Amino acid sequence: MEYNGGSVIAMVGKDCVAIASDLRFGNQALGIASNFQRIFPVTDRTYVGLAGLGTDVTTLRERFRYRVNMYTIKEERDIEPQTFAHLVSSTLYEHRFGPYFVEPVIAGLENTSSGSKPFIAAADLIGCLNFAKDFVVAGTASSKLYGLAEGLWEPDLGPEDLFETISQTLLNGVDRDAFSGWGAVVHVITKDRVVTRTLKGRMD
Amino acid sequence: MDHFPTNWGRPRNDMFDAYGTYPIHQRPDNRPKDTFADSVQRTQQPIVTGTSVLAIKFKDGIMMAADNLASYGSLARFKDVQRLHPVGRYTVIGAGGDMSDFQHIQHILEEVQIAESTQQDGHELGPVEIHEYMSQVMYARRSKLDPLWNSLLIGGFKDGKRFLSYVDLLGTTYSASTLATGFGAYIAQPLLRKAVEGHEDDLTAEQAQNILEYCMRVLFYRDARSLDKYQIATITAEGVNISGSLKLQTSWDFAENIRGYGAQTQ
Amino acid sequence: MTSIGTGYDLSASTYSPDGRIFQVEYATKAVENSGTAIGLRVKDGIVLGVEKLIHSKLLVPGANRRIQTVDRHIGMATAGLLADGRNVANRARDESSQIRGLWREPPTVKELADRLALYAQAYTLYSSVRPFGISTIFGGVDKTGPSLFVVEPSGVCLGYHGAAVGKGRQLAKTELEKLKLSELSMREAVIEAARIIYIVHDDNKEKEFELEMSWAGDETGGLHVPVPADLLAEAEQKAREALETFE
Amino acid sequence: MNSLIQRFAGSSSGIELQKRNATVVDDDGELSDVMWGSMAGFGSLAKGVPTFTVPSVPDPAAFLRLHTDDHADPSCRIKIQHGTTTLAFRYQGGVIVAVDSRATAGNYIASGTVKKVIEINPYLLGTMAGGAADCQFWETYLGMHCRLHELRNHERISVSAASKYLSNLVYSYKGMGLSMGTMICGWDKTGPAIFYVDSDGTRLRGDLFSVGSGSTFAYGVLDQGYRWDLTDEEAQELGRRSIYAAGHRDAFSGNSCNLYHVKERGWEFIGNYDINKLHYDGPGNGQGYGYEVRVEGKTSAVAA
Amino acid sequence: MSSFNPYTQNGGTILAIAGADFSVVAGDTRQSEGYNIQTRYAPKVFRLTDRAVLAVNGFAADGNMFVKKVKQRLEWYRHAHAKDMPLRSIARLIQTMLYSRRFFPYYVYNILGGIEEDGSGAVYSFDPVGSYERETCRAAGPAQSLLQPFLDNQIYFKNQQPAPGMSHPTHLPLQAVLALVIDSFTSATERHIEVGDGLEMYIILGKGRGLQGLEGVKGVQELTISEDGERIFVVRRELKKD
Amino acid sequence: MDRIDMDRLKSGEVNLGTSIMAVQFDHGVVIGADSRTTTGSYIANRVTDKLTHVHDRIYCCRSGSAADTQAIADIVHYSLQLYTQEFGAAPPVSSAAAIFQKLCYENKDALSAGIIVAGWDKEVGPSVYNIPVGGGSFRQPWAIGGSGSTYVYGYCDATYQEGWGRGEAVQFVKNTLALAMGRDGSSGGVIRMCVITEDGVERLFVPGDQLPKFWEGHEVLPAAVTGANVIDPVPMAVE
Repeated sequence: MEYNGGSVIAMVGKDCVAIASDLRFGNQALGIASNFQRIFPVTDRTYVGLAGLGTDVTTLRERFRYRVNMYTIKEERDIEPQTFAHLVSSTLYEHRFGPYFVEPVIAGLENTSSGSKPFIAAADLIGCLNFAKDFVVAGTASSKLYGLAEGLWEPDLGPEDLFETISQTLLNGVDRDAFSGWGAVVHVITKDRVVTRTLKGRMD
Repeated sequence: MDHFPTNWGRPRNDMFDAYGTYPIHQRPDNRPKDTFADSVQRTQQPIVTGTSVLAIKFKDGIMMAADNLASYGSLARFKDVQRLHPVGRYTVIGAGGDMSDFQHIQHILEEVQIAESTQQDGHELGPVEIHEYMSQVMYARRSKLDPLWNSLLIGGFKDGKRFLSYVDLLGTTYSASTLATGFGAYIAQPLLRKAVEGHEDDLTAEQAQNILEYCMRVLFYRDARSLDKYQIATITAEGVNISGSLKLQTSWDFAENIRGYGAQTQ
Repeated sequence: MTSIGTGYDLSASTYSPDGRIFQVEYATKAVENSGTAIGLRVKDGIVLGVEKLIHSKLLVPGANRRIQTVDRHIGMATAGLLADGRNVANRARDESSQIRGLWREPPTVKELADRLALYAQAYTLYSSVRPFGISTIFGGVDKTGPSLFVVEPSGVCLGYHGAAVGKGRQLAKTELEKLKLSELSMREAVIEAARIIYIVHDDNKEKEFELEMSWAGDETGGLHVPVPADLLAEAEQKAREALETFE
Repeated sequence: MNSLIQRFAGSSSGIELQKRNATVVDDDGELSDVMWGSMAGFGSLAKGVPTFTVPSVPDPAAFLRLHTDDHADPSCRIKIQHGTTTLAFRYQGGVIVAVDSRATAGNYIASGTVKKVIEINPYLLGTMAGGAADCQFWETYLGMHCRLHELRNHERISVSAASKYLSNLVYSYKGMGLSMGTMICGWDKTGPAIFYVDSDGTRLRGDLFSVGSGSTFAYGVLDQGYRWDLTDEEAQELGRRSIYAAGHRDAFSGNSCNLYHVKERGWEFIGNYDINKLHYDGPGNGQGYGYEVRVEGKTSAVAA
Repeated sequence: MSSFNPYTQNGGTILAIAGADFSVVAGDTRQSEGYNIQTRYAPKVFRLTDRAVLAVNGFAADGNMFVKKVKQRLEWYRHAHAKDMPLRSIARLIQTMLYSRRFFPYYVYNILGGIEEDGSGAVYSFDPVGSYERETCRAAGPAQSLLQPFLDNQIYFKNQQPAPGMSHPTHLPLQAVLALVIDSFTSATERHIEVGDGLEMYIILGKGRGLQGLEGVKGVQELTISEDGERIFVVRRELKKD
Repeated sequence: MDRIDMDRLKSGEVNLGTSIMAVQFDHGVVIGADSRTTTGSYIANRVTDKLTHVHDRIYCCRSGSAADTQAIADIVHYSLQLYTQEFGAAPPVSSAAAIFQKLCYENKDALSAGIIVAGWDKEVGPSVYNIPVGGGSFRQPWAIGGSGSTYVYGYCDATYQEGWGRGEAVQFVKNTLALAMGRDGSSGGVIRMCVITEDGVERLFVPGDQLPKFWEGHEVLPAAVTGANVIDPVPMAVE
């Protein structure tokens, strides 16, 4: 986890979810790039963030894309975030004894009969899922993010408040982590659209 | 100087010395040494050991329990050992861990008490003083890396006040209304907390004894180094009373009809 | 004393030509100036009694005790320099604790007194030190039963049934000899001891005194403790009565 | 007490021994009178030789490593703070000392406000890399001895002598586990001077040093911009720019840059600069140092 | 050969925040070893003088012994100088005491809070071998990485832009600080197993400062000894016990 | 902590892998021991005397390192002589045990010694003290020690009764040791016993071929194997 660094967080709001990560790609202490993408869209309203080893992030992203596409072709519908979470889990568990060094975070809006419902989940590197009702974190800054989120998050935040909360949580969290930082990106997913913003973070 | 920061602040690893210039072992050592200094290994391991001690507060004072076993590895070697030791008129000290160290502790406490009594100023050591003294002794010994390998519970009643506290081989201390050492910390402590917390001032001696007996029984069922013969110490305004050996009533009848480990029925 | 002033008395490490060590004899004088201390070894225990002279009315009653506890079961009474008594008491406690540590059993009174005698004797050997100006009565009960020993400034240590040191020792000894010590109980011994102290005290020459008494034996469960206040009061009462008949 | 008496009086030779080994001991060594005084704990130093408790094991350094080396054993209990970039260089106008302010324990940034320049006295500065406590303690101690030197000799200690003193001091603890890499900077009769001293006992005189995990980045900037005849402004800018470079690229350096300038009449604190602000805006309100900031809109590279 | 390990970790977390003319030092009261809660009440925060409070965290036996020794040295200082040692001197004292065990460290993280001679609130934080720094706020212990970024955000206003024409306050009022401390510990209790049971907050108020900020706070207990100087209070709160 | 590190011997050290025992009866004690001393699996001495006199009425049985236990016994022997001088009386068994314990406890890191102290004194009569490795001291009516003892705890628990006289005690010791020697490879040889009473110390001896007999498995079938397959050797003819 510490080799390339990086952290991801997702939060639930009122009829919306947000997922955010930092942009640093490092080689241990050395910072290499400040534009490393580790959050990827799965469907229009589902995103996955992969914290961990850079090469595994890229590999898994492709694997997930393949499997999601296969699912879409077979089922002729978009994959639901919860279904995707299980897909992530089983993909990771296939490598139980030689795992990918990645902790995924999933955020999306579920289609239910009564409309859309926020969904977030996180998994450990062998696919143990954690369905939370408030927030999930992963990566080198996870303990810091937990502390902050526990203090800043409140239920039923609107999209803009949720954006502010997740941004503050992420920025302040990675500022106390040597291996995360160098800018951040936030996606706020609502019923109608996904707002993506890039944040100027500390560059040290 | 090693310029990589995560190596800083730590002593260098003398197994790795890029320049071969690192004279740790060539440093002249002028400390006084005896012939066998090299083979002196102060940190030992406990050998003849006692298991859990339990103690709770109740209405009139403190009640403590420990079984009579001193084990030698898995051998139940001595079955008539008293692990609850009265110290003066107000205090009982209960010990788990190495019994030879406990005997040593009994000896130094005896010395301390004689020193106190020869002052003839009418002052006697109470549980608070005994605990403070023992915590200093245990901490001093751990700081010499030559610990007294025990977990001690010290309970007492003096000047109308109950006292119950713990100290172990590291010098760690703490107090609570229920305490348990060794295996008891895992098995008996939750039971004791449930039964005692919030009722410290209501429990009668009889109830307290029942709670301890119940926990001793559970421990006997689940601690492989325990014995069904135990003693109870009661410390109240009347002073210290350590019971004779008590025998645990245990139940095994339910086992009679158990067959095999799975599907077997006969 | 024949050799006084001839320079043979300046050091404990010097003999006089007639084979005496004056410093030790002077130390004995210091003892003789002190209030009397007596010890009784009776059937079931020992009793120590001290005539503690009160040199100032300003002193708190009970101050400057001359009977001290050495170990649970052993006490000592001194006659002579008070401060030397304290030193010896501390030494005795150390010795006692050492014996205990070595043999893991309570020291006998004899063992302890022997050791303290060696200690006292060492102070008669060197020019740099002064012999102790005290005689000490050690009393207690041990596995051999009640026992009573006296250590002199010279380092001599002797066992007694009844011992007396200090100013009134002669009279006290005479009185002790009249008693059938081996048949007395501790309680009776307390009464007798108080009586003897009152007898030996010289009202005319001396100031006030305080009677200090302790005992050890069956009555005390083997512990050396002060005589209880009520018994002490009773003993003093009887002593005063006896005094009137005595004269 | 007469020792002969002790020897011959009974069998009590053991008593003294017993007392010495009393069960309850003070493990901070001997108590000294100065502990009562106004020396606030420097009591043990005033005696000349500080005393330390050493664990009673055959190899104390191995003991220390066992309990403080989170590199060999990440679950070790006592985590000592690390991480730094420090630099100092000499030029015609004196000495520029620049450092970052980050301390890390594992990947946690324990502090972003560490003072890594230790003000030994008005003419001497020491920098801090390695064990923070080692540097703080021994450089404070060095300050006391520099003052004693002044009192004894009626003149200020030379940078050379001060650094030699420190070097000898830490050398005497070699192998015990001290860790410090410091630059002692000052101005004495010989002009501006810098000495690099570390806990191995190395002591080097030189014009330009950088110490710490970020030193490679700092050296890059420093070497390329260094001349003897820099103006004061250029020199300060070079120091700042070098620390920024290290703070940017090195995960264990950053937060802010403290800049000092040692001149003939003593050192002067120039300022504290937020590395982040240097990245985006630069030291004044001019051009930011950041690569992305400088090339924004001018590069053909496409953002990912 | 299993060798004896003289250290253990007894959990819990401590926190201190300095205001303009006050400081708050807080700690939870749980003492644990591994998953075993040893006791629900073992104080980690100690009053040293009327204007200095020390919080210790790490190995409890070392911590208690260290506090005992610091108190002893402060007592001696009082005997020699007939006054309490100033805060910054206590800080230096603690450094030298910790450093004297450089090769056999006290496994203790210390935070010292109080009022300086100039009347300002101050917090000093130490590592186990004595490096120290004056700060405005500091969390230490197993949950420090949970608390510290939160404090950065709420006290230093890190990553927050002030409204145009406005600036962030350099010091927060007491009331806000107390609320933050309680929030911090309830958060840490949620996410860290070694934190919980009870919270003790020591509040040191500068000389002549009124009690503003303490009004309406339940269960305030004053611990001040001398009159007309700094005042010191303790407030206790329950935390979750699971 | 599950395994006790019994392997405390220095390399090449002579080991008393042993069976030792002491039993208290109404007016005395019986102590006993086997006679085997080993270095590794080699029997260095098959007729060792492990019953060591430390005072007129106090003996000890030694197990562990031969060198360590001999040194300890010598020191105790000296100390008890000193006691007699100082107190003018024979030392109690408790004090002898106390010195053994002190030595074993204070040097527990350097020593490997498990000792049983037994004897008679006029304060308490007969007594038996067990001082296992580590230096605790435990008074018991009967004590067993050494590597062989682990095989006979059950036998002792089942057999011992209070109020025995000398005859039963001697028989008990003899049987126990024979059983231990039968199962423990490090014990064997002869049984030596001492009966210590107020009147004196009496030595008893059981030769290795006259040990009490217990069940030793079925008799192995007669060895002579005859049959057609056996080819008798044919002498070579020289002509």
